[in-house]
Amino acid sequence: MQIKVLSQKMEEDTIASWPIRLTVGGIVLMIAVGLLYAIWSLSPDYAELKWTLAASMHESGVSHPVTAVLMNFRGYDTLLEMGVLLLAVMGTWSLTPIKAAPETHPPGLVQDGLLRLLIPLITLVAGYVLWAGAYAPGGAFQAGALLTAAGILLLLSDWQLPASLLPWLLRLLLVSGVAVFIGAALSMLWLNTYLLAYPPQWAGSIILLIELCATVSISAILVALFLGGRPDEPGSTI
Amino acid sequence: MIWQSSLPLLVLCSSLLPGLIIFALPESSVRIRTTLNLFGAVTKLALVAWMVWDVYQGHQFETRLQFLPNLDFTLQMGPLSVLFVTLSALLWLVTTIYAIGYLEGSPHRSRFFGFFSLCVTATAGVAMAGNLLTFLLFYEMLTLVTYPLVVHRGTEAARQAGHTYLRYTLPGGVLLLIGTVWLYTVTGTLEFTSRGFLQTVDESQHPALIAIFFLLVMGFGVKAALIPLHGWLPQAMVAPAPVSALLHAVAVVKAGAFGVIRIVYDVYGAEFASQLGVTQPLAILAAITILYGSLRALFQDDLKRRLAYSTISQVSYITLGVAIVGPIATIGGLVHLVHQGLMKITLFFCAGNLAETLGIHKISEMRGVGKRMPLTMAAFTVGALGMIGIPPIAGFISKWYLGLGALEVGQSWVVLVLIASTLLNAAYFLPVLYIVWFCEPDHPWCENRHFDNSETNWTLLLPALATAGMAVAAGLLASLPYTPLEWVRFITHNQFYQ
Amino acid sequence: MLSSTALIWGVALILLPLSGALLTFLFRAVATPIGICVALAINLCTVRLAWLISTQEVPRYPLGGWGAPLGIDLYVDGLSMTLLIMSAVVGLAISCYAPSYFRSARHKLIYFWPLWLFLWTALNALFLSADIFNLYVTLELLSLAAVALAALAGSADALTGAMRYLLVSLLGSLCYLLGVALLYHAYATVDIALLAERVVASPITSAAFGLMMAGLLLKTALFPLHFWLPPAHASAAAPVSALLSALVVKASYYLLLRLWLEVFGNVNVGIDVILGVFGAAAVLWGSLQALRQSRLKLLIAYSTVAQLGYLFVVFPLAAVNANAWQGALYLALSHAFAKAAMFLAAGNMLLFCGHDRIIDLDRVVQRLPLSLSAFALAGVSIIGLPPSGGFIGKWLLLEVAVAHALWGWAVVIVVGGILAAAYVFRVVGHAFTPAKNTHEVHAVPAVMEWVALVLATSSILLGLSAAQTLMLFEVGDPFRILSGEAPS
Amino acid sequence: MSFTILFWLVLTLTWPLMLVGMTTCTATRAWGCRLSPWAAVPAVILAVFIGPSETFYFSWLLLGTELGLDDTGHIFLLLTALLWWLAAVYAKGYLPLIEQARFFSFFNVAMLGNVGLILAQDMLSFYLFFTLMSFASYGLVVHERHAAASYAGKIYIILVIVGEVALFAALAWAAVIAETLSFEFARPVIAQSSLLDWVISLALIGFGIKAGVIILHVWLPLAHPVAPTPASAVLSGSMIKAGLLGWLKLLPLGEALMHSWGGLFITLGLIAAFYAVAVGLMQHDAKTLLAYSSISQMGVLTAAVGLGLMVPAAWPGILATILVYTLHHGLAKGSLFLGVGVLGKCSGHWRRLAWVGLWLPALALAGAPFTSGMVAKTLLKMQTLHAPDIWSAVFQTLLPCSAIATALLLGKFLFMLSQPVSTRKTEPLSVPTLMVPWVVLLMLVASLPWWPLASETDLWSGDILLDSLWPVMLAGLIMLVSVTRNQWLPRRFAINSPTFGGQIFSLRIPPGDILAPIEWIIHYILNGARRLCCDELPHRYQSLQSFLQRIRTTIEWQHLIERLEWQLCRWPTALMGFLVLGLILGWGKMSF
Amino acid sequence: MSSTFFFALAGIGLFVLGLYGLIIYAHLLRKILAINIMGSGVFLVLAGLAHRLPDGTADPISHAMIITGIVVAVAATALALVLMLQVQHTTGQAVLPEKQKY
Repeated sequence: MQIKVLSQKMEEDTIASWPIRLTVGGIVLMIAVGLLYAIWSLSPDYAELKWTLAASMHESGVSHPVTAVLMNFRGYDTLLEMGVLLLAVMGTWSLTPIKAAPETHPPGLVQDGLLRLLIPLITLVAGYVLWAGAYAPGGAFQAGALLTAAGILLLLSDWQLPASLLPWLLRLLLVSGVAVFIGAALSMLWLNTYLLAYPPQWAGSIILLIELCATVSISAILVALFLGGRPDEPGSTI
Repeated sequence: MIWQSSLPLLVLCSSLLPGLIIFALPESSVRIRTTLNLFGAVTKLALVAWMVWDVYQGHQFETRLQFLPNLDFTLQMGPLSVLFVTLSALLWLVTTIYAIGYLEGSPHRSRFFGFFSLCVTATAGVAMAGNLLTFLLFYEMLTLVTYPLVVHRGTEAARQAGHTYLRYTLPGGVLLLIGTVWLYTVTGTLEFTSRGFLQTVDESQHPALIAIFFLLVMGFGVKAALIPLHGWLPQAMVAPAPVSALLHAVAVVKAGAFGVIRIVYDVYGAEFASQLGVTQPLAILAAITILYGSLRALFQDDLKRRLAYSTISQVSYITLGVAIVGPIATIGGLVHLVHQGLMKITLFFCAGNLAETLGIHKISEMRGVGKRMPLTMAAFTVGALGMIGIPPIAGFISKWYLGLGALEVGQSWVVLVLIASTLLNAAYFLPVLYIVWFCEPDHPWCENRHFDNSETNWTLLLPALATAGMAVAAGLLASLPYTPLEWVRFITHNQFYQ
Repeated sequence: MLSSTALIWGVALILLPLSGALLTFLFRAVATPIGICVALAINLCTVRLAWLISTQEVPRYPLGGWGAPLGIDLYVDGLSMTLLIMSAVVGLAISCYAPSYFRSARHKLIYFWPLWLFLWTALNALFLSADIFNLYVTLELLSLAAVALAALAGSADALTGAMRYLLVSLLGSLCYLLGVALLYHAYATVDIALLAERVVASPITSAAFGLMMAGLLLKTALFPLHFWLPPAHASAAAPVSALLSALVVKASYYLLLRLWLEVFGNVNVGIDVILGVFGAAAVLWGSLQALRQSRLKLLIAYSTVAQLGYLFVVFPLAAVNANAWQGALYLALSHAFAKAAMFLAAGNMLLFCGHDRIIDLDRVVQRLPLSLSAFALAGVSIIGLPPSGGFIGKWLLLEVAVAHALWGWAVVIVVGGILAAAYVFRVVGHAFTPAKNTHEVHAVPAVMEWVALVLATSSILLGLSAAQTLMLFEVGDPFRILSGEAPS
Repeated sequence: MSFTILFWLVLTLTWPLMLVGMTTCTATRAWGCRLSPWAAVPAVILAVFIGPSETFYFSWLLLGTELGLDDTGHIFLLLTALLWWLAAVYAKGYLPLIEQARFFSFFNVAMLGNVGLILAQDMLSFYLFFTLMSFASYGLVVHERHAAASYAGKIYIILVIVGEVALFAALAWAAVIAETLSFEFARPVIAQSSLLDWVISLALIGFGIKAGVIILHVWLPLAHPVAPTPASAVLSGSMIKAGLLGWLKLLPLGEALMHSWGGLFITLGLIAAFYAVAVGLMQHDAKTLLAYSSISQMGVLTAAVGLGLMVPAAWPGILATILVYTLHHGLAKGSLFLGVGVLGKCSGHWRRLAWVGLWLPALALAGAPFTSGMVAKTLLKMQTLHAPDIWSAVFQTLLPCSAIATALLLGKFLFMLSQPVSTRKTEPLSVPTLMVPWVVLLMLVASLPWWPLASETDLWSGDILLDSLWPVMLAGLIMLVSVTRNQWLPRRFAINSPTFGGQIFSLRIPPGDILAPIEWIIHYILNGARRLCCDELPHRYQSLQSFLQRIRTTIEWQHLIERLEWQLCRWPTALMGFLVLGLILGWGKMSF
Repeated sequence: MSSTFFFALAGIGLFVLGLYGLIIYAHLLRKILAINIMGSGVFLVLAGLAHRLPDGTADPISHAMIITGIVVAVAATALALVLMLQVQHTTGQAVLPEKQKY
């Protein structure tokens, strides 16, 4: 229903006065030229960072460089990044309860059959992508995305959140990713190394554990974002 | 030793603490508030008396706290600051008694007395400041704290008066800030030294010093009501009588004049200032203010506005005395600081009495009031005659020294100004006295507040008589050891001759 | 061997609010106690960290054990420590204020705590991080949290304000990110210290400079780009607008300052004059607008625009003498306290009168003495009258301006003070007079009034403790004064 | 011995002060009035029995005051004390009971001032007592509370203030030149200093107003008729002399030769002497006439002071003459005034007796033989011989003429009093309290020539008697002629219809003579100033205000700012600003 | 050199296009779309420049940055969309109000 309302008024809402469009276009072009000139004048050779990275790959516990950077070298970034996701959910929940569900028609036969086939396949692929992250492009975020796709498919086919999933439990699920990450970081701290510094021998398994929880919580977060609102708790006085 | 350094701070706290406590007091606890007020005033007076005795022996009191890396917050009790502190402490006690009587039964008294004590703290701070930065700090605090007093009544006129007051004083404060900063950058220090610390500044900086002088004088001129910057004073008369008494006779106006004194003597040094040639224009400006103030006072029918304009002209005597560089003129200027305070506060008390008991605000309504309130009017007469400069009362002494000082330095035109201002003072005070004593009232008095036997509440009457008595004593017994004149001679002695 | 390093307290500063946010999100019933405990814990860590860095030399803290080019470092010096203290104190005040402010709107309080603690994490992370990409992430975290909090009020104004704020901050962040990308690919590192050594004047640097600075100026709402600040700050809930004005705006300013000082160190004269001109325009235009406002919170929001102008007037002054930075930092610190106090006081008055039209402030001085005195004291600090922190800031700026005869900037600083006095005393003036219409009145809990008063007095006390604070600024020599590089 | 002097000195000052205290506060008012007549007793004792003594220095009082009685002061004190004492006793009977308290409080303060300024040896206390006297006598002048009194009071107070201010300047100048406050140390120093002219000119104005110098005399003829008789007696008798005493103390008489100033004083004095008589003859009120006679006599004294300035060598002699002349004039004029009061009060044979009594002081004033007048005038004539040639000739000729003029004036006075006038019935009780002090005064006037202070020259030689006789006789003759011609005219001309002689009698000049034109001019200026201040300036200020208002409204600042702000805050323009800023920063960095 | 230049060119193009769209279009959805385009533009620039190594492999740190950037962009867009819906729900239209009510 919202989409219908939105689409009606999209056409004529530009700030039509052409002089403004012209000037903005002109300035934007100048900026583009400037940036291009800057990039063009960029000196081609650099990349000694690549070698330092290769030098310390062995201690990172994973062989694929991107995952190593993501999970170990710049693990702090990933922690904050997951924080951002969680924050997005909190933001959406604080704004509005879930809107009245659109008129849901029971899934057609084809959709139902396809669904029964696809869901297990997607989870399997997600598991593989998660595992492959160690030595090939993949990891928590990609696997999470896949799981989210499965979730959205379920939602579209009129699947309701199981009432048994206590609101508290849902929230735990959302929070689990970041919580596990912090837990791992703190535990390492207990071994009086730096925060987020995993000893080389255990680094691989710790990263895997973190990535596992991250995948689940990321997919839960993304599904919650798709719902676009907070599930109305029965008891809460919202 | 710690006693030496903590005494100035104690003087400040003796009015600060009661003020803060009074703020917290509920409106109904009249007894506690009165005792606190009086206790604060008496302790302050006692401390100051102790200090006067000590400073006379030559002790030096100084509190020094680090404020900025090489600028610190210093409170110093030199002879000059003792003069102003004693004046403010004494008159605070008297005005508190007066205010207690005056504001009987009126709303928001906790707020009033709170700000009242803060205002006196600021005045004491201004007096005791050891360097220009501390002076600026208390000077601005004074502006802030007096604003609520001016706006106390809460009427529209009061708010307008408050706004005019700020519209004048805040830009003044800003001028002062720029002047102080510039001085600091030029000389690197702001400490008051008895003969000024600018002699050593090299030649190239002199135009800067002149510019700084005028910035500072304009900054102080706002409060000292010099000619172009005096607009706020007559409008601030809308404040209740004790406020206009303490503020316009003692605290605010004198802070400005004291500032000018500090600059000329303790920052520039009298001789150096005259070498720079800045004192001559200042003297001319002061003279114009004296005449202008008196002229405007002639045509005011409202009693307090007439007194306000007379304050404008009287305060410029101090500036005139300071601007005529010479030992005797300095004595005249400084002693007028005290005398004018005493006389003017008496006049305001009497004006307050009239307003409070008979509801008289206009001079035309004062016909034959001498019979109805003889004592108040006697005090008023003493104050008025003192203002004109009639001998036994203190005003004459300062005029005498101003005249002498001016002639000694060869500025004979100042005597003409003194003569003209005396004539103008007479022109606007004597008719009032004539109406009060020698005319018959044309309508029965509307008894605003009735009192059993005496003409008005004793708390309103006694302060007026006390200050009138002090004014006559300061004039008649001027050469006793601890009178203002003797003290000022002690100041000028080590100002000029050491 | 490593955990003994001082910055472990810095790490605690980040993890505490983060875990607090998670806990308050999980356990809603006990959100307020957790929140306040976390706030107190953060303050303790901040004090401990401040004590450590002022007594001993604190090394950089490599997160994850990897060195600078590879991993991310945490670094704290005088500049960031001051801002950490600022956010700790203001944060504590807001944490105490918010529960009683949302007393009637429990559902908002439930979501206020996690969002606010997330914002606090972002602030602490931003002040501590020494890696520009990490700063992008923290900046993003900060913006989203701020937008979510701003939208918490739920009214139409609040939502549109929040939307505009979100779009603006996303635009700013993206420009900043592009700048980071260009810098990374030009100098192969994203660490500020290494960048400081490697950056040379080249087209790529100026492009990155242009992008990053423009992005951050947009987020700091300097004069021509101030359009989003007033509606967002004015229509948000009182504690939220307090933290927006006092903390969030300062974070992007800190980032801008950090880049200006370290990464683009050898900036040319022309740029800082341009920033100075925009700053001066902000001071004058902001104050003028504040004078015209009829609603109290809009007045305070425009006052923020004006006071931010001061922070940019310092650029041309600092080009002449590096001491001016200390003045700017002092102004930022005292402005944070004063502005937070002002917004909280305004919140009290709004709650009390039901509206915040300045003309109808019916005799507030009698009924809400503490709030009005908080507002007045904060006003004193904003104007820069002597006893206050604002005065010290202005004094340091004026000292530099007058010493080098830069009369233009001195006049702007001073005129700004007078205009600030005009709009502060306009409000205070109205509080004395009886308003025309009387309306029903809600009692205001004492905690809210006392918090506002404590914040305002702290901004005044800041003025009295100038010497120690200035010593704190010099730790780690952020402004290159002691090392003599910068002209002084 | 010195302690008793100090005691009496202090008593003379504090006793009247105490009495003033008693009369002002209501409780002790009755006792105050009863004691007031004796206020002057300590002064009389000091003057008569103790005489001149050394000066006492009170360091604590008013910057250090020196009080003491020197020789000139002794004579003045004698005159003042006696006159004030007798006037006080006279006033006790003269005034109705209810007015006495108010009258005596002002009376005693004025007396304190008058006695005080005689005792004062330093400038400040002199100025203090001088001011006290002047301001207190204002109360005496306006005592009657009717319109004429308040008008006279206004003129009096204005001139007093001008006098005060001039005196202030003179004393300030003297103090600066001499660096000391006491008179006798200051005088020699002032004599040598170059700024002498300033001091003398200001002293001339300051004391001239009090002494009735020619232009500044206008208040005298106005004040005397309205003041109660004892007050005007004292006013004319001793208070005017304060101006003269001021000159004696301040001017460096006998120390420096100032030919020009001496000439000026003499000319002023002589003009005053003759002009006052001329105008006095045209008055129709007894007291005004006496006032004019005082002005003329003071003119003579001013001339004597001028002589002293011109011939410093002969100063001691001149001083003695001036003292005698002052004493004579004071007592005589006092008795005349009291006599007028007595005449006004009683009727029938008492009135005729009083009229005859009046003849004695009148003759004394005219300088008839065997009277103090003759003594004074002859002494003066002898001193004028020392004057340089032309001035002594002037003196020789003019002195007798002034004698004639005075005699003529007093003749008219006596003639006027002889006319029957409606007498107010007085209570029998008060007549003795009036008569006794008057008679005592008459006896004093009569016995004055034989007082020890007269100089040693033989006064009773034949030619002196003759010299003093013929002017009186001549004046009597003129009087006789003018009076008798009056009788011949037919009845229908009223008594004051003019014969030639009577013409000069009936021409009417308002008492303040030259005051009228001056006042007109002042009113004109004041009205102009008021019109300027109250109408012109505010009007112009209003037009300026409205002009500013118009500017403010036409440009509609308010609206302009609001539109500009709205424009700035629109999304596209704001972001365009953003782009431009980014460009400037990027490009700025590049090119510099 | 030439290949990275083309990718960077495309990235900058996208960035600039998004910028233009953000400024010009009033509808909130268009603005959010514009922001996404700008985001992908930036990531394209990052990716393009990452491939300038002599041995042809990509620079992992750039890739890590891109991943983080994408996640943050997702979160921001989600919040923006919800906010837009809320604005549309309360004010009836999904456009930033022009008439400032100062």
